[in-house]
Amino acid sequence: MLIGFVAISAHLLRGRGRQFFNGPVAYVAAGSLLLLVVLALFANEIAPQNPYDLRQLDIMDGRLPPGSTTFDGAMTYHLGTDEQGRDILSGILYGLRVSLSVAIIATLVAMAIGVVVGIYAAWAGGRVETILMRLVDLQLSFPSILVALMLMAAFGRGLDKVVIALIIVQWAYYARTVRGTALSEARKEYIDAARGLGLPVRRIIFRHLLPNCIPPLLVISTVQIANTIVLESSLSFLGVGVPITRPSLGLLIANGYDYMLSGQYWMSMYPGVALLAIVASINLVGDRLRDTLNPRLRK
Amino acid sequence: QDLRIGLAAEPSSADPHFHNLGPNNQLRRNMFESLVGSDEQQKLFPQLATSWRPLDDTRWEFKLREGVTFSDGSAFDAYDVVYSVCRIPGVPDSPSLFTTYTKAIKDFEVPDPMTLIVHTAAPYPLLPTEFSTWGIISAKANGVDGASIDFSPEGCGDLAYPESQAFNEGAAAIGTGPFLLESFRRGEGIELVRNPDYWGDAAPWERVSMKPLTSDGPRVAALFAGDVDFIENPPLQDLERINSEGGLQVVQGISNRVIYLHMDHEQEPSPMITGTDGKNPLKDVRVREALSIAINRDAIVDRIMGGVAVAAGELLPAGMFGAHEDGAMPPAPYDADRAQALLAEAGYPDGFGITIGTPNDRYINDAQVAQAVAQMWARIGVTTEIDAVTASTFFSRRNAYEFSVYLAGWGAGTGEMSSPIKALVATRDGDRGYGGTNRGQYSNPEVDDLLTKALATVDDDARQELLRESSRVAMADWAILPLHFEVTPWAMTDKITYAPRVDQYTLPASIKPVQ
Amino acid sequence: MLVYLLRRIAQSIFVALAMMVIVFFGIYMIGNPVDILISPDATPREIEETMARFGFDQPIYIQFLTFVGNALQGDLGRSFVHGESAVTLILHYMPATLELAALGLIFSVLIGIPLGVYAGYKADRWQGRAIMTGSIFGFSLPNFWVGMLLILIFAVELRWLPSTGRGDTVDVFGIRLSIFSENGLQYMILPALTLALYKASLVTRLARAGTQEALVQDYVKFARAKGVSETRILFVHVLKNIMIPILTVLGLELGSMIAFAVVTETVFAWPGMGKLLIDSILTLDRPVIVAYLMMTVLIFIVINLVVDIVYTILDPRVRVTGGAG
Amino acid sequence: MSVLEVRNLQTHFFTDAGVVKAVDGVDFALNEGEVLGLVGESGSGKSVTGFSILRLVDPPGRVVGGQILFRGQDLAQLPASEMRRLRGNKIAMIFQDPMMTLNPVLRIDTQMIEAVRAHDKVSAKAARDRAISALSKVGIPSPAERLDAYPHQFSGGMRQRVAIAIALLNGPDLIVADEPTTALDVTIQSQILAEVQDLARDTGTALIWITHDLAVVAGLADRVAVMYAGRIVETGQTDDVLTTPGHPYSVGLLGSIPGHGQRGERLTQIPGMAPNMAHLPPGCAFAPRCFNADERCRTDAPGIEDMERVRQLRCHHPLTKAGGTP
Amino acid sequence: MTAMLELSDVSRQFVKKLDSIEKLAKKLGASVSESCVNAVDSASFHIARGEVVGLVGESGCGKSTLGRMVAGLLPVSGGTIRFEGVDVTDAASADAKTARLRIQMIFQDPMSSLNPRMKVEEIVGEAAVYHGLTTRREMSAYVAGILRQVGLDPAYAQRFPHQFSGGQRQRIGIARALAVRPEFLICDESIAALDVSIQAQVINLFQDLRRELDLTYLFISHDLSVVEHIADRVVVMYLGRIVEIASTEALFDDPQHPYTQALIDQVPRLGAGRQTYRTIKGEIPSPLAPPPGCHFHPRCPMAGPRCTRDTPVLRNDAGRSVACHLHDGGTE
Ligand SMILES: Nc1ncnc2c1ncn2[C@@H]1O[C@H](COP(=O)(O)OP(=O)(O)OP(=O)(O)O)[C@@H](O)[C@H]1O
Ligand SMILES: Nc1ncnc2c1ncn2[C@@H]1O[C@H](COP(=O)(O)OP(=O)(O)OP(=O)(O)O)[C@@H](O)[C@H]1O
Ligand SMILES: [Mg+2]
Ligand SMILES: [Mg+2]
Repeated sequence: MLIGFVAISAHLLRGRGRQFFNGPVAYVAAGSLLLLVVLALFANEIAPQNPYDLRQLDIMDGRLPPGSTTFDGAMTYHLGTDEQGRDILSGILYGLRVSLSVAIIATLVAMAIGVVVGIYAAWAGGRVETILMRLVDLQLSFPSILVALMLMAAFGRGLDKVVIALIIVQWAYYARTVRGTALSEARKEYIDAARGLGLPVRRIIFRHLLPNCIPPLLVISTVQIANTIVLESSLSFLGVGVPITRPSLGLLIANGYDYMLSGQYWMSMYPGVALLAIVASINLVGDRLRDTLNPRLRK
Repeated sequence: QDLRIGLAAEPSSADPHFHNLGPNNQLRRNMFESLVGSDEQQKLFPQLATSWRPLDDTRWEFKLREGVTFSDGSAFDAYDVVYSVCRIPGVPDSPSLFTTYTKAIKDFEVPDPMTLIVHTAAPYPLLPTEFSTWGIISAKANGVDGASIDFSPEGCGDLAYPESQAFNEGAAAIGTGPFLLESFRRGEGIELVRNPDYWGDAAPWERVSMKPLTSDGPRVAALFAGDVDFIENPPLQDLERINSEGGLQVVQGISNRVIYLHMDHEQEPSPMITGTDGKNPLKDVRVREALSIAINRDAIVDRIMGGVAVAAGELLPAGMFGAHEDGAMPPAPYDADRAQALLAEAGYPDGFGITIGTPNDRYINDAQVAQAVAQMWARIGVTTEIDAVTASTFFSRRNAYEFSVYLAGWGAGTGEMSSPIKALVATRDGDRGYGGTNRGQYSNPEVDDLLTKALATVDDDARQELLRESSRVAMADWAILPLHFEVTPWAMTDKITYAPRVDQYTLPASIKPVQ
Repeated sequence: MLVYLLRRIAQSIFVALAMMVIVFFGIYMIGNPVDILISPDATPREIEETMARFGFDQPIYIQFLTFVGNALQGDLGRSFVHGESAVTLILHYMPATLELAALGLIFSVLIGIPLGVYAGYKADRWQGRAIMTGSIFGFSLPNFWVGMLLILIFAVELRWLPSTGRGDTVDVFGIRLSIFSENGLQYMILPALTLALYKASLVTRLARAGTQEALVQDYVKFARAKGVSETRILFVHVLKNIMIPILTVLGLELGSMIAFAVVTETVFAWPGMGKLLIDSILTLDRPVIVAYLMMTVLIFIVINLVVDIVYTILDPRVRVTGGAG
Repeated sequence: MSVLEVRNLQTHFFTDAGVVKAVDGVDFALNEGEVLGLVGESGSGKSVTGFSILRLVDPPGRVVGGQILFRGQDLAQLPASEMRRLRGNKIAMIFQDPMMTLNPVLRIDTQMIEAVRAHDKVSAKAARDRAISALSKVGIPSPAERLDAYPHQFSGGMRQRVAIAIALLNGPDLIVADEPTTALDVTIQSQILAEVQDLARDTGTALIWITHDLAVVAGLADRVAVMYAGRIVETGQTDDVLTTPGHPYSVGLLGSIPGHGQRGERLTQIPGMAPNMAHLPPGCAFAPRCFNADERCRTDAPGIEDMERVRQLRCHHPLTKAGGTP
Repeated sequence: MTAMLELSDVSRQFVKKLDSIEKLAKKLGASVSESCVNAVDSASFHIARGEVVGLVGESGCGKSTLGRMVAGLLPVSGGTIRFEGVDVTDAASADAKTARLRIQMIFQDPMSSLNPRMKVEEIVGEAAVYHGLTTRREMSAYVAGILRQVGLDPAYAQRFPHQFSGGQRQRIGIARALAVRPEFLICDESIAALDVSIQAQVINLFQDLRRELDLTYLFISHDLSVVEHIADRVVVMYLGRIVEIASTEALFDDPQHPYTQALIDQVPRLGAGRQTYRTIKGEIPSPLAPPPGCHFHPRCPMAGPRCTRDTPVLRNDAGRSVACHLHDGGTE
C-alpha cells in the first residue's frame, strides 16, 4: 500500500520536480523523511538492541546518560537509556516504526473507507447520500482527540485499538473530501460523455470517477499521517495509547517526561526531537506537494 | 505565616465520611479529629479520648477529653461520637463507606458525657485502631440533641445529617481539628486557616493553601518555581536535583505500603500462562520460590525506585506491629542459578510463558517495576509479557481473576500485620471478611487459624506473636511475593521540615518551620 | 439560519447520543468503578452493597434505560467520585476551560493574522517562506511537549511566569474567571500559548493562503487600477475578505481547542473540564464522562451559532440567502 | 494631439518554464477621444499590453523595455507613487469579469468613494455625490439607494456598469477596457456598448477596447490594432482593416468568422494553432501558419511598415498595397 | 420528410425540495421554501434526418437542459422524446438504450469533457470496445481511423488530454462520439470555448463530417452568426420556452417574435460600419421567478395587457412557428 502511495505521488509529480524542490527546505524535508522512513523500516537491522525483547534489557543499565557503555562494554548507548535500561536510540527507531505504521495503516484504511463511502454517497445521491453525509457530519462535529479519547476509554489500551480509534476518527474526513471531489468531478462533462456512450455505471465509477478523486486525497493524507502521529502520541501521552512494552514515540516521550526536570533530559528530548523531525518533514513534504499540485498556484 | 502545598492527589470531598480514600482521610485530619490519633509510626495516641481500656472481651471504655469545643463553639462530648457513627452508614452516593471501620460496634453506652463505653459482638482488639480512622462531627451543630439518639448498628432513627455538599461549601465543616476549612474548590485548591481555639498546640501556620498538582512534572516544577513551599510525592528521579538545588530539601520515610506480586494459586489452566500444557506451575511451591529468588529486589530498588524504597521480605516493614524485627525476615535472596535449578526440578527446565498484569498509574513506577521483574524472569527462561493498564481497568480485571500474576500494593491502614494477612493471604471468606484482596486465591488453613486467633486476642504481645507466626508461615510457602516497601518522599524548602509518616499522609499541622 | 441551527442541533444530538451509548457500554465493558473507588479494606459484602447503591447490580440495559430516563429529565446523574451532580461538576470546571480556550484563540489570532498576511504579501520572498516553514513546525510540535518546554524555560529557568495551576480569580456575574485579574492572567499565559501554538500556525497558513489568493483577484487589481494605496488594499480589501474564512474556521476550531485543552490542562494542572474528563476516564466516572459529552455538544451548538451570526455580519453574500447553504 | 503613445513596449514573464515574451515590441498611438480596438486571439498579449500601460503587470511579469508616453510623460519611468496617483485618475481600467472586479464584501459606496478620495481630498459627502452622478450616467436607476448595496445584489450587466462608473469617477483621459462585454449576453452586451459609445462621445475620453471579437470592434472602434504573439501585426482605420486586411493573419481571422450571407460555405481557416509564447520561432511568429510565408519570413522578423499615415503592417509580404485591394 | 427526432411537450423542472429539517424550520416560521425552475417548459419540435437545427437563446434559457434530455443524460419531467419512432423518453428501457447510442453529444469545455487520466486511445476506443463495434485487439487501428477522420495524427493516440491544445481536444471529443457510429450529434456550445481561428476549423470539421457520415445535428449556441452559418433551421428559446422556429433564412431575414428581432438586431456584425446600438431594455429575469404571461413582456417594446396575462402558444403557420400574441390575435 505504501509503495502504491509513493508511486501515485511520484506519478503526479512527474515533470514537476523542479517546482517541488524549489529551495533547501524541500531537500532537507524530503531527505530527512526518506531517512526516517528507512530507519523505521530497517529498525531491527540498524538498532543496536531490540528494545521490545526484555531479555536484552538490563535494568542495571537504567538511566545512563548518552555515550555510556554497557556493563561489559559491548555496546554504547549513544543516546542514553531509560529506567529499564532500554537503549533510547533503539527505542526511537522501533518507536518510529510503531508511530509511523500505526499512522500509515490507520490513514490508509480510513482513506479506503472514506473513498468508498464518499464516492458511493456522491453517486447514489438522494436519501443514501443524506444519511451517509449526516453520519459524516456527525463524526466530524466532534474533535478528533475527544472521539479518540472516548473510544480508547471504551476499548481499553492496545496497539490494535489505537489503530481502530484512529481509523474511526479519520474516515469521515476522507469521506467528506472524496464526496466533494466526486460531486465536482461527476459534474464534469467527461462523466456525462461516458454515460452518453452507454458505459455501465460500475465502469464509469471505477474507471472514470475514482481515479480522478484520489489525487487530492494524497496531499491531504500526507498531512493527515503527520496529524495522526501527533494524535497517537498525545493519546499515549495521556496514558490511553499503545502498551508500555512496545512504546511509540509518544509513549517514550511520556515516560521520559517524568525525568525531564531531573536533568535526565535524553529520555524524552531525543524521542521528542525524532517525533518533531518525522512530523515536520511529513508536513513540509505535504506542503510542498500541495503547492506543487495546486493548479491555482501553478506557474 | 502561610504554607503552600502541592498535593499529588485531590480529595474528592471535604465530607469526612463521604469517601474512604487516602486524600480524603488526609484532608479530614486537619479539621475533624478522632477519639484515637495515630502518629508517624501509626502508633496510637490519645486525641479526643484521653485514655481507653478494654473492660472485658467485648466492652471498651473511652475517657474523653474535657474542654474541647467544635469550631462553632459547641462543646465536644460522647454524643458527638455516637452521632458520627450514626451518620457513617447513610452518606448518600458514597463510593466507599467508613462502615468498614464501624461495623464491629454493637452498641454504645454513655454513663456520662465524657465517658463512652463501646460494645462489640466478639473480642475485637482492633477497635482503638479503627477509632483512629474516622472523624467526629458535631451533633449540636446539626441541630441534634445527642442524648436522644437511640443507637443501633442498623440505624439511629430519623436524625438530621448534613449533606456532603454542605461540607464542601464550608457550612458543615465544623470540627475540632487544628485547622478550619476556608474553601474547598474542586480542581483549584483547598484553603485552611488556623483554628484559634484549638485545644492542643496551635498549628504553626496561619493559613494553608493546598493545590492539587496531580502530574509529577508540573508539581515538582511548581516547587522549583517557588509557587509552592511543599509538595507530596516528588518524583523519585527528581530527588537528587531537589536536594542539590539551593534552598530545597527532601524528607523521606518508609511507608506501610508493600508492593507485591500475587500469583494464581487456583485456576488450572491459568489464564495467562503458556507452554505448560494447561498445567498451572504456580501451584508448585518450587516454582513460586524460583520466581521469587529470580527477582533482584535490590536492583529494582536501586534502579527503578532510585534507591527510594526498601526491599521487602514480608508484608509490613520492620518495626510495625506484627512485623519482625529488622533483619529477622530478610528479602528473598537473589539467586538466578538456583531459580533455574528449582524450575528444572519442578519440571519446567525450559521455563514457560507468563504475563504480569500491572496498573500503570497507581503505585510509584508500577509498570516499570513489572517490566524489571519481566526482564529478570526472562533471564531464567520464563518468557514474560507485561499487561499494563490504567488502574480502573486493572482492578476490574484483577477482580475477575484475569491475571495469572499481578503486581499490586497494599497499605496497612491499621498499621499492623493483621491488615495485609487478612486481606491478601487469608482464604477468601465473605462472612469473615477474609481474603478480600486475595485475588490469587491462596488458601492455607494454618495461616487462617493463626489470623483468627490473633484477631480475637486482646493482649497486644500475644497478638503480635501470633501475627508474626502467620506471616512466617505465609512467606515460607511463597504465598505471595513481596517486592519492596515504598518510601514516601516529601520535598520542601529548607525553611520547613516534616517528620515522615508511614501512612503517607501530609498533615500541615506537623509541618514545622525551621528555627 | 434557523435551518442551519436546527440541522446543527439535530446532528449534535445524534453525536451525543451515539457517543453516550458507546461510552456507557464501553465503560461497562472495561471495568467496574467500584473496584477502584472502594477502600481496599472493604469486605466483599461491602463491595456488593456499594454496587447495589449505585445500581450496578442491575443488568446493563436496565442501567442504561434508567440513565436515559433520567437524562431526559435533565438529570445526568451524580459523579461516583465526587458525589455531586455531574452537570454541576462540569459547570464548575467549565469557565476555566472556556477562558483558557478564549485566550488561546485570541493569541492565535494576534500571532497568526499578521504573520499570515505578511507571509502572503511576501509569498515568494524569504520572509514568506521562513514564516511558512516556521508555521509547519508550529503544526508539528505535539502539544504536551510544547507545554513542558515552556514550563522549563519560562517558569523553571527564567522564572518569569508561574508554572502550573490557576491563579487568582475575579467574580464576573457569579462566574469565577482569572482572565481579568493580573495574577490570574499570568497563570494563563503559558497554557494559553501552548494551546494557541497549533491554531496560530493554522491561522497563519489560512491568512497566507487567503492573502495570496486575494492578491491575484481581479478586485485587487481593480482597486489598484483605481489608484487605491497598497495599505488600504491590504487592510481593507484583502483583510476583510480573508477574515471570513478565518473566522469561520476559528469558530469551529474553538471546539477543538476546548477538546485539546484536555492535553494542555493535564500538563499545566489547569483545573478545567478537560482534566476532569481525563480523571473521570481513569476512574470510570461514567456520569461525568457522559455529562461532559452532553455539555460539549451544547457548547459546540452555541459556538456554531455564534460563528454563523458573525459570518453573516461579515459576509454580505450570505445575508440575502439567509445562510441556509 | 495624442493622449498615449506606446513605443516598442516589451513585457516579459520570467517563469520556471522560461521567459514568456507576452508583449514583445508593441507600438501604437491614441488621440484624444479616439477609440482603439485591440483584437487578437487568446494569449496574444492584449491584456498584458493593457496592464502594462497602467503598470499593473503581476509578477513574475515585468515591463522590460520601451516607452509608454502618456501626455508626453513616460509611465515606464515614473516612480510607483506617481503612477498610483495617475491610476484611476487620469487613466482608468475596466476588466472582463464583472463578477470578480468588485470586492464582494465591500459595499458599492465604499468602493466608489475610496476611488474618489484616493485622488481628491474631498469630503465623504462630496465623494458620494460624485458617485451618484457617475452611476446615473451609466444608466443605473435610483443610484442613491443602489449605492448601499453589495456587488452580489447586482446582475452581471449592472455590475459592469458600476465598474464603468468607477472608471469615469475622476474624469480620466484614457480608459483601458479589457474585454468588458465578453462575459455578458448579447442583449446586455449591446446595452453596454451603446452606453460606452455615448459616454466616449460626450466626455472625449480616449478608449482602448480590448476584445477578441472583431465584430464588436467593427461597430465601436475608430481604429483597430490586430495582435499576434505579443506584437501588433496590423493597425489602421477600422473600416480599412476590416474590408482590406493587409496582414495574412488579419485575413485569416476575418475569414474565420462566419459572415452574413455565406451560409453553409466552408470558412477559410488558419491552419495550426497559436504558438507557445515561451518558445517563439525566429522570424515572423505567424510564419508557420501563413499561407504566404517564405524563407525570409522564417528567419527575419519583419519590421513595421507604414502603409499610410494611419496604416501600419508588420509583414514581409503585405497583401495590401497602400490603399489598394489585395 | 419524416422526423428523425421528435419532441412533444418536453418539460424539465428543477425542484429543490425541503428536507425534514427545513420543513421543521418552516413550521417554526423560517422563510425557506421550495424552489422550482422550469428550465424547459413544453418544448415541441422535430428534426428531420440530415438536418441541422440550431438552438439559440441567452444564457440560462434552457438550451443545455434540452440538449441533455435529448441525449438521455437528464430525465424529462414531462412529455415524450421519440427517436426514429422509438420512444426513448425513459432512458433506462432497452429500446432506448440502443437508440440512445446513436445520439451522441459534443460538449462545451474541451478540457473537462475529457478524462484527464486516460489516454486518447482509451477515451476514444473504450465505448466502441464495450459495445462490440471493435475488439480490444483491433482497437488501435479503429481509433487511428477515427482520429484521422477528425483531422488528428493517429500518433497522438498514446498521449493524455492535457498534452493537446483546445482545438485538438475538441477534435478528440468529436472522435469519441464518432467512435460509436452515431447518426445524431448534439453540439452544446461546442465551439464557444475556442479561439476564432480554431472555431473555424471545428465548424468546417462539423460540416465535413455531416457530408461524409450523413449526420444530423442539434446545434446549440448563443452565437447567432455561427448558427446562421451552419443551421438549416433555428429554434429560439427564451426563459425555458420556445418562442420561435423557422428556417434560417426566414428567421434572419424576417424575425417575427420581438425577442428574435431584438436578438438578431443586436448581434455585432462585421462590415456594418460604425454601428449605433439599439437595445432592448431591462435585464434577463430570474428563472426562479419568471414574469407571468409571456416571459418576454417586461422587455418587449410591443407588449400589451394580454401579454402579462396569457401565455402565448407556439403556433405553426406555413412552416414557421411563433409564440407571440402579436401573431395570435393581438396584445390587447
Ligand atoms: N502571470 C503570468 N505568468 C506567465 N505568463 C503569463 C502570465 N500572464 C500572462 N501570461 C502570458 O502572456 C501571454 C499574453 O497573455 P494575455 O493575458 O495578455 O492574453 P490575451 O490576449 O489577453 O488573451 P485572452 O483573450 O485570453 O484574454 C500569454 O501567452 C500568457 O501565457
Ligand atoms: N441541475 C440543476 N439544478 C437546478 N437548476 C438547474 C440545473 N441545471 C440547470 N438549471 C437551471 O435551469 C435553467 C436552464 O439551464 P441551462 O443550463 O439549460 O441553460 P442554457 O441555456 O444552457 O444556459 P447557458 O447558455 O448559460 O449554457 C437555468 O436557470 C439553470 O439555473
Ligand atoms: Mg485577456
Ligand atoms: Mg448551456
